[in-house]
Amino acid sequence: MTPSLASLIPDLTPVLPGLVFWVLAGLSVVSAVAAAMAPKIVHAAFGLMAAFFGVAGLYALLGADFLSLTQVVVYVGGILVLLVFGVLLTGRAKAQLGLEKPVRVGGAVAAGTALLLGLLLAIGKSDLSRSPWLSDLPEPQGTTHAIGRALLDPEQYLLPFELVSVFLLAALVGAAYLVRRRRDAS
Amino acid sequence: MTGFLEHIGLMHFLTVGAVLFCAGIVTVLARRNAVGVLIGLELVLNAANLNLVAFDRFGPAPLRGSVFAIFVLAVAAAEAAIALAIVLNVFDSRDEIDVDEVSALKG
Amino acid sequence: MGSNLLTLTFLIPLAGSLLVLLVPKESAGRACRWVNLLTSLATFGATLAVWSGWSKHTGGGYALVEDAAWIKAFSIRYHLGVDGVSVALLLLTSFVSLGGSLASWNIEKSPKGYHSMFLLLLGGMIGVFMALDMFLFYLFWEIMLLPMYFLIGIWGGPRRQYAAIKFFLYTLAGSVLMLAAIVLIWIKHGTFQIPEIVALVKAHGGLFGEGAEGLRIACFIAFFVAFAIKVPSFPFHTWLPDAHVEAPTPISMILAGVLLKMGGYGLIRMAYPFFPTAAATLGTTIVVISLISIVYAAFVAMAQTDFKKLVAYSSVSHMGFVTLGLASLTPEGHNGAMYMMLAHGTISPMLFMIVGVIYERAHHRDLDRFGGLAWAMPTYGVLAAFGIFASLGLPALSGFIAEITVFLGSFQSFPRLTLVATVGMVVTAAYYLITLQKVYLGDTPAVYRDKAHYPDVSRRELLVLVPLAIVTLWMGILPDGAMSIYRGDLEGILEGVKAIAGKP
Amino acid sequence: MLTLALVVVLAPFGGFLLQSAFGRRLPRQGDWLTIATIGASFAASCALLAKVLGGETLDPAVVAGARFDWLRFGDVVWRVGVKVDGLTAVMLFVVTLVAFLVHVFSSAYMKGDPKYWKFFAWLQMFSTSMLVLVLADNLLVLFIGWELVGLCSYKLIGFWSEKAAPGNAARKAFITTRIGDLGMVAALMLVYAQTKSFAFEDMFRAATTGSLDSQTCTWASLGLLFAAMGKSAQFPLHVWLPDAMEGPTPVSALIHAATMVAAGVYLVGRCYPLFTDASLLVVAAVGGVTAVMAGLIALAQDDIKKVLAYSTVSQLGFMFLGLGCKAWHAALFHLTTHAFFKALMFLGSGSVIHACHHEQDMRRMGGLWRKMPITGTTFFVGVLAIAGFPFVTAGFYSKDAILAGAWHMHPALAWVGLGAAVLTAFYMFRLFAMTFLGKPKDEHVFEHAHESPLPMTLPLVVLGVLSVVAGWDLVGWHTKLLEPTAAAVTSAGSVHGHEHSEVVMTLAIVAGLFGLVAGFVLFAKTSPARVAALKRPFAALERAFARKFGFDELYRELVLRPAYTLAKILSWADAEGVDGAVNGIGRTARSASRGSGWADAKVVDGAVRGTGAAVLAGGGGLSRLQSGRFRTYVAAGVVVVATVLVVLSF
Amino acid sequence: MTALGALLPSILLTAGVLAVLFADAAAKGRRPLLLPWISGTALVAVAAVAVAWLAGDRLGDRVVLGALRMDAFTAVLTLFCAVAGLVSILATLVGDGNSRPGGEFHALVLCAVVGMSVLAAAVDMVTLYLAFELVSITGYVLVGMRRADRLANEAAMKYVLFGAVSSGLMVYGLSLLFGLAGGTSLEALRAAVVSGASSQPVFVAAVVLVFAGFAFKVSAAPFHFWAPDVYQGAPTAVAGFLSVASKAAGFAGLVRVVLALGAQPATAKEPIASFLPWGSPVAAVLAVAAVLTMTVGNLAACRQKDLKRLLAYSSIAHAGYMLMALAVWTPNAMSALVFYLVTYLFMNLAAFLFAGIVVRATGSSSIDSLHGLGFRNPWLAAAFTLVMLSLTGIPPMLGFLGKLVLFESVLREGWVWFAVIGLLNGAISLYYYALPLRRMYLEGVAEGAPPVRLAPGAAVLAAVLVLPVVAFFLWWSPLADWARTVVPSLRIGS
Repeated sequence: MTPSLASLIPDLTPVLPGLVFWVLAGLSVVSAVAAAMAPKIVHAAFGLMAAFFGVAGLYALLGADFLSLTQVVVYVGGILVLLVFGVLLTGRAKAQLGLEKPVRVGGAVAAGTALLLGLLLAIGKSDLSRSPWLSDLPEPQGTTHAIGRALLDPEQYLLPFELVSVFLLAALVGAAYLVRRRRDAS
Repeated sequence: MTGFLEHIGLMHFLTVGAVLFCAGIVTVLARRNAVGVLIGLELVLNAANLNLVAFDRFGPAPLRGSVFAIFVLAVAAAEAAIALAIVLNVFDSRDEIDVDEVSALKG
Repeated sequence: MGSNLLTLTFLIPLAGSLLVLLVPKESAGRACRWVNLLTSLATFGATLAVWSGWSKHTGGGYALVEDAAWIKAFSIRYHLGVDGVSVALLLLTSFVSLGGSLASWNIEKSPKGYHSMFLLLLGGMIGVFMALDMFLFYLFWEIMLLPMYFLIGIWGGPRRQYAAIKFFLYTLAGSVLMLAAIVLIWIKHGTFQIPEIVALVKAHGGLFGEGAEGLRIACFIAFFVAFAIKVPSFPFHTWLPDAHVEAPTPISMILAGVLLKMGGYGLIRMAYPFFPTAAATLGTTIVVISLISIVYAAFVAMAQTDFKKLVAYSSVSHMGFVTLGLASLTPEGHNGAMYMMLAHGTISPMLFMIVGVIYERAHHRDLDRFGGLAWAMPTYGVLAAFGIFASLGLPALSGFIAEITVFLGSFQSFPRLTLVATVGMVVTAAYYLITLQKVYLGDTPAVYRDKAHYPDVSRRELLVLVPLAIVTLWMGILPDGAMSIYRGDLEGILEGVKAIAGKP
Repeated sequence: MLTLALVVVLAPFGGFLLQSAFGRRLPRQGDWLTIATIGASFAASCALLAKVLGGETLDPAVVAGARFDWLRFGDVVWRVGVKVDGLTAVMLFVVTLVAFLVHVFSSAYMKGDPKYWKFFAWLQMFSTSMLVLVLADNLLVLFIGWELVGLCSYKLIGFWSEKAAPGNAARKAFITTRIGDLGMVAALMLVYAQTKSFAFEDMFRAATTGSLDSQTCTWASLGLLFAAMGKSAQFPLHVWLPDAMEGPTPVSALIHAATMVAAGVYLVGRCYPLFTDASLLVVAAVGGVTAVMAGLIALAQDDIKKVLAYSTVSQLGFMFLGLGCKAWHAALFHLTTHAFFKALMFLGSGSVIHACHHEQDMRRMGGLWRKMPITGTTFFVGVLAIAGFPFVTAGFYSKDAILAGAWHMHPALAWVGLGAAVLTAFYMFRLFAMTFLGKPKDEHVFEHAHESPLPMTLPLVVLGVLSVVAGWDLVGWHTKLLEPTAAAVTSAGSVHGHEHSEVVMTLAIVAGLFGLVAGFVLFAKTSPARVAALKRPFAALERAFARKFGFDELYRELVLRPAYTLAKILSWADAEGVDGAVNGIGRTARSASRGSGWADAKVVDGAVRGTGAAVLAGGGGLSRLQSGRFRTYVAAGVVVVATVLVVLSF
Repeated sequence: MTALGALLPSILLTAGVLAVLFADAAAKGRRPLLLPWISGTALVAVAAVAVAWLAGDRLGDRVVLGALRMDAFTAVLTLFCAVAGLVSILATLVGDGNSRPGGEFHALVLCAVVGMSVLAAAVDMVTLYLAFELVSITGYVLVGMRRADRLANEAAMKYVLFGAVSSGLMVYGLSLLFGLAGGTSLEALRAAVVSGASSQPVFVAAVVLVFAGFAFKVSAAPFHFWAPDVYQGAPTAVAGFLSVASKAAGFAGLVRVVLALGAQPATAKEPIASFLPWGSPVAAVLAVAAVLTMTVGNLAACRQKDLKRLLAYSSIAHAGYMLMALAVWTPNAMSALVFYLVTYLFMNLAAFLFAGIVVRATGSSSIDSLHGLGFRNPWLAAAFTLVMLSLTGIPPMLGFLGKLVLFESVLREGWVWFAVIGLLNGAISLYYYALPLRRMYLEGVAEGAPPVRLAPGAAVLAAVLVLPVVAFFLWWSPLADWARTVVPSLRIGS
């Protein structure tokens, strides 16, 4: 590749992280709004997928490499698939129509914006905003090793780790029970 | 001009988080299909996770936010499963999952 | 002082109430009537013993005191005691209840339930008059509510449910306010004992220390409202006509005879002695309320077509005298108010019995459909006339003495306002005579003439009415007999209140 | 002396108890028992009279002993006892005598009545309460007697209460007197507030020594006057007396001639020291007005008993006039004489009615003298006495004394008195002429008339003699009796004993004679047709008199109707308003505008229901919010969170 | 207290879960009475451990495994939830819904109790959230247990959707708190709050959002809407379990969080009658929520025609009273809260048990089905009346004591108006508590109505629950003193 091509592209390295952030943020926000407003439920599901990818990207940007990977695997691979299955299984449902009557959507949007306004004001006014810039922060190291140690360190998160096992067991048993074909006449 | 590009701070992430959160709430309120509500729910949980990771990165303590996010993720998965099971049950018993139609219990 | 006569007195009815439940099913009707009667008699005997015990007690303060720690966490004590005022009201309670148990002779609908509730009510009432610990007082006050709700609710007339819930809600709302005041006093002074609190008031010239006049007035209003609902005075009286119209006869007798006196007793025992300064400042308002009760209720009574409702409104009117007398803070006023409680406590049960007698025969209480009963049932006519004239305030009967003494007392403190109250006397005379004429005089419609359906008053009914008449006559001619029981203690309380209230 | 007084009271009381208990089963239904007891009481009062005449008065020691503590309040003690002085002796004598004669008269008059025994029982009770009233030594016991008398008059007027009219009349009497009693209660309160005692001595001592200031005295005395007006049926509280004629005639004789109505005069007489000049003026005014008004009304009445009733009202007016003009002695003397001849005439009319089978309308009678000579003559004596026929009759002396007192006070009052005297003479003779003289107007009535049996005519004769003798100062009885009490009672009052000013006497004689002659000319001599012609111009006036100046209608419109409507409104308000206080003004206004009568559907019944309605309305609102739809649930939650966020962050 | 010792209850319960599942699989449909026995023994064991902790003083209130604070308060709550679980299981055998539930039911109940005991002890945000969610999802499934029943499905759907959204709000709030505190442990959060973080607007936003989650759990207004529909749709025993156990656990969690957030208790304590102590946002939110919840609960209950919905609104009202104690936030108020929770346990479980029995006997849960019960089964009716009156707060009954202690602590702080509103709310509640009485007694009995028979087992259970409601009055002071000992260990405000 001739350097000219490289030189054609302006040296973006200093600006690269910012650019990446705005792209990813834009992606997430747009797809979230799409998920909310899409007339058909399937489109909403795809919007959600795009949002998941956007957020995974942001995690990577924030140096949480393990988490962005898990996000892609669990959320997109697991939960999204689950939701799509849900949509397909209930496809025959009469109420395939997507959105609510306009006046209700309007109300929902109004409530949402009010909530957003309140949150942004609260966050803006508090001194969180005086934190250092991303670029000034030290380089992030790999997090997987640290997370692994944290999960099993009795002083840190060993208990939640054990608890989540009971949690998943309960969820498993419950979900299986609910959808089992009526084997018994209960 | 390029200033807003370089200087990405915690505020930016929190703002995105807040927008995602509100989008999730709007989805929950606007969608008639029960699965739509679940979608909204996922968005809200994602927003929370984003906040956690952002604070983790900008905050002093190492990696506490990410661990919390992982657990939230696990919980979200389980919850989605349970919710979907129940929605399917409702679908079985009355052939529709429109949140507004399902209102026999009231008063 | 170790005698536990007082505990015995209120345990007898409670024991009787349980005993009635154990009566075998098939002979339920007859057996529990007798159990009820015997228990009431025993209770009456016990109150007489209390009276003699009290009279032998020398020295001031309360007699036959029983005091034992009960709930240390809240310094609540099982503290019973009687003074002149309580003895007089105890005697009235057991006497009227005796009449009541006789009057409930032919209750058919699940008699076991009825008689056990009746005795539970009696136990509660007696407990109220002897409790010296405010928590115990509140406990008895509430215990009494439950049986009353069921007695009106189950054995009452067509709109009994509405009347029962109305009665329960009114009294409960009032007593909830009282509870708040009691707890506030306990928080500020750490004691529930009435004598201790009165001593505190005497020592510091008022509870809650300096500068808390606002709270004192608020607490007084809380107490006053709770008791005014019971009295009942003007704004809170609307439950009484419904409760009376729907309650069966014996229960109306007890409701009018005893339950209304609890309001007055509460005012004498707790409201006035605890907050003398507040009582003085609110004196005029209370008098105005009493006047409205007297005159307003008398006018409303005039427009009634239901005999029992008329007597109920006349009770409201007469009980207005009690609050009037107490508010005047004069010896005549206080004695008159107490005397009105005793007088009304004997006259109104008699009137309700009279209404009951004709209701049992005619199954309706519409004044316009009656006529000439005096000729159809002569003795009944005479007793009814006696009751009506007693309630009218005819001299040589107890009503008159009470009214005159209250008037004399309240005139000294509120001359012009008392003159308004005298109008009540004329209106009372008017509506009672109109009733007498509508029901007992004039020509007798054929239906009331046949002896089979309308026999003259039976021996049992006489056994209820005549003792009440005799007491009314005795209290009318020789009032000092009854008054001497409570005069000493009542005036002692009044002196205490006046000393602090600064009344001349 | 004290025992005598007690016998006077307790004898009839014993009679009442025995009669009401065993009356029905006694032979002749116990009338002899009651006559005996009232006779004993009469004898005792005669003995008492003799003692007092002999100058013997109750020595204070005995009197104090007789008192007993009735009620005690703190340091105040209410003592109750007996008081006997000249005034009491006279009153006792009059009351017991008339009562005794009425008992004898009723034994014949009421024969055959189903409740014969009950009549005598209540007569006894009436006598007892009247005697208690007279013997009381303090205002409270007097008030007790006062109310008991009211009760007995209620029972006796409403004796035949199977019929509606007597019942209504009795109720009217009781309530009107009860209104009067308010005055008494007010007086009681006023006096007690200052002197803390009811005994007459303490009261009068306080009044004279000034510890009772004149302002209180005036108000107290006006209260007493108001009560007296009620009981003695003075204007404006006189409406009940004519209706009271519904009662049996002996009752009218006893109650509405001699005793009960006289109680008012006695009360004012007994409490005279309390009366200041201002209140005396009011007494005189009331007396005067009533005397004239009643006279005019009596003129137009056709029922024999109603005429007598109005004449009583007029005579009482006379007595109040006398009291008002400080002629205390004359008024009470007239009271006693009036008792005799008015009782005579009532009993006379009783025997006439008895003879004509309960016919009371004078227009159907006439020429009865020939058929009933004794009743006729005694009645004639009564008419002369009341008209004040000079020198012979007692009426003349007492009326003259009052007119003298009035003249002394103020000539105008005397002229009012004279006018009343003329009217009295005129309507009295009209009554006599229409009943006893002239041609019988109704053959059937005349045919049937016969002289009454002995027990009815004997009392007439006795009363006839008395109404003549009482006037003569035989044994100077009334001067000896009334003088000391008068002195004791009135302060430096200018009380004229018995002195006549010649001018007044002549005027009185002329007035009396003129009335009689006019009556004679108009009613005995001229034919009824001419009388009718003469009356025509006064027809409108006569109709007004006949309808008693429309007082009954006036009261019905001014007092009774508003009272009933007020009661109805308040009763509706109680069921709706106070009870439904919480349910908002709108609804009550709307239902009120739709013709309020509480009969319309009970919109909200009762405060609990009112509060209940509010609670249910609140609950209703909430349950609408609980729409069952998931969306509303979340929306509500989110909205609240959003608003809190927005609010808190500002 | 070793780490293992602290986890003993959870270990026992999880062992119970596994045992139940294996037994159910082994039995292959032949459902002996083995399952209730297993879950019963597990719960009794846990209760025994809790009692041992309480009796012995080995608690030493140390933080174990960085997340659990084993103090007296936790012991009490664990005992509380174990007992509630046990009663609910027994009630299901007796009440409506399928009386022979499968292994899954027992497993889920045990998991729920695990969640509750951990929630009561959690001092770390993550553990708190996890335990909170565990209790919720077991709740969702238990409500939807009767798969064929339309109403149960609808109730479950509403419950899961509403619950998920509320917990979503809570997590977002927690994330903001994490930002402020810089760590996930509540201790760190307390340190941040003490050093002035509470003045930040974002703190207030976080508090409100976190409170949304807990409001859902304890069914406080404005997040109470799910309760009536869910209680009506779910089997009565499950509804009872939710109304008592999960609510108590919710309160425990709330106490832990408020312990951290409300570091400075309501400082601005005007002497008397200050209605809204704006001292700290936490107290303000709680006070407003308390009044709102009480009024909503009482007002809406008056119009109810269905017994279970009525009990739902009554439990909302009682949540309002308990929130009052939290809003006042004094050691006295905390012991009053514990005391009230105990009284609430007995009353409410008894009420739902009776409701279950009635629904099973008459087939419908409407109040009219109680018609003439007073004459058809006097003992049941009498017990039901006592419980109803106790819920109203009529003396000699237990409920009155709870209210008295509660209002005493509120009045002691001088919040007179607050107490008066509470007391009047109590008085209004008589109206709807008396509705069943009216149907049972005051309307006489229809001749044909079949007598309602009470199964012996149900009778025993009922007696166990009703006895303290009535007899508790006699030894009231021991409980009051004991409740007072629990509170210091909470180390409030130090």
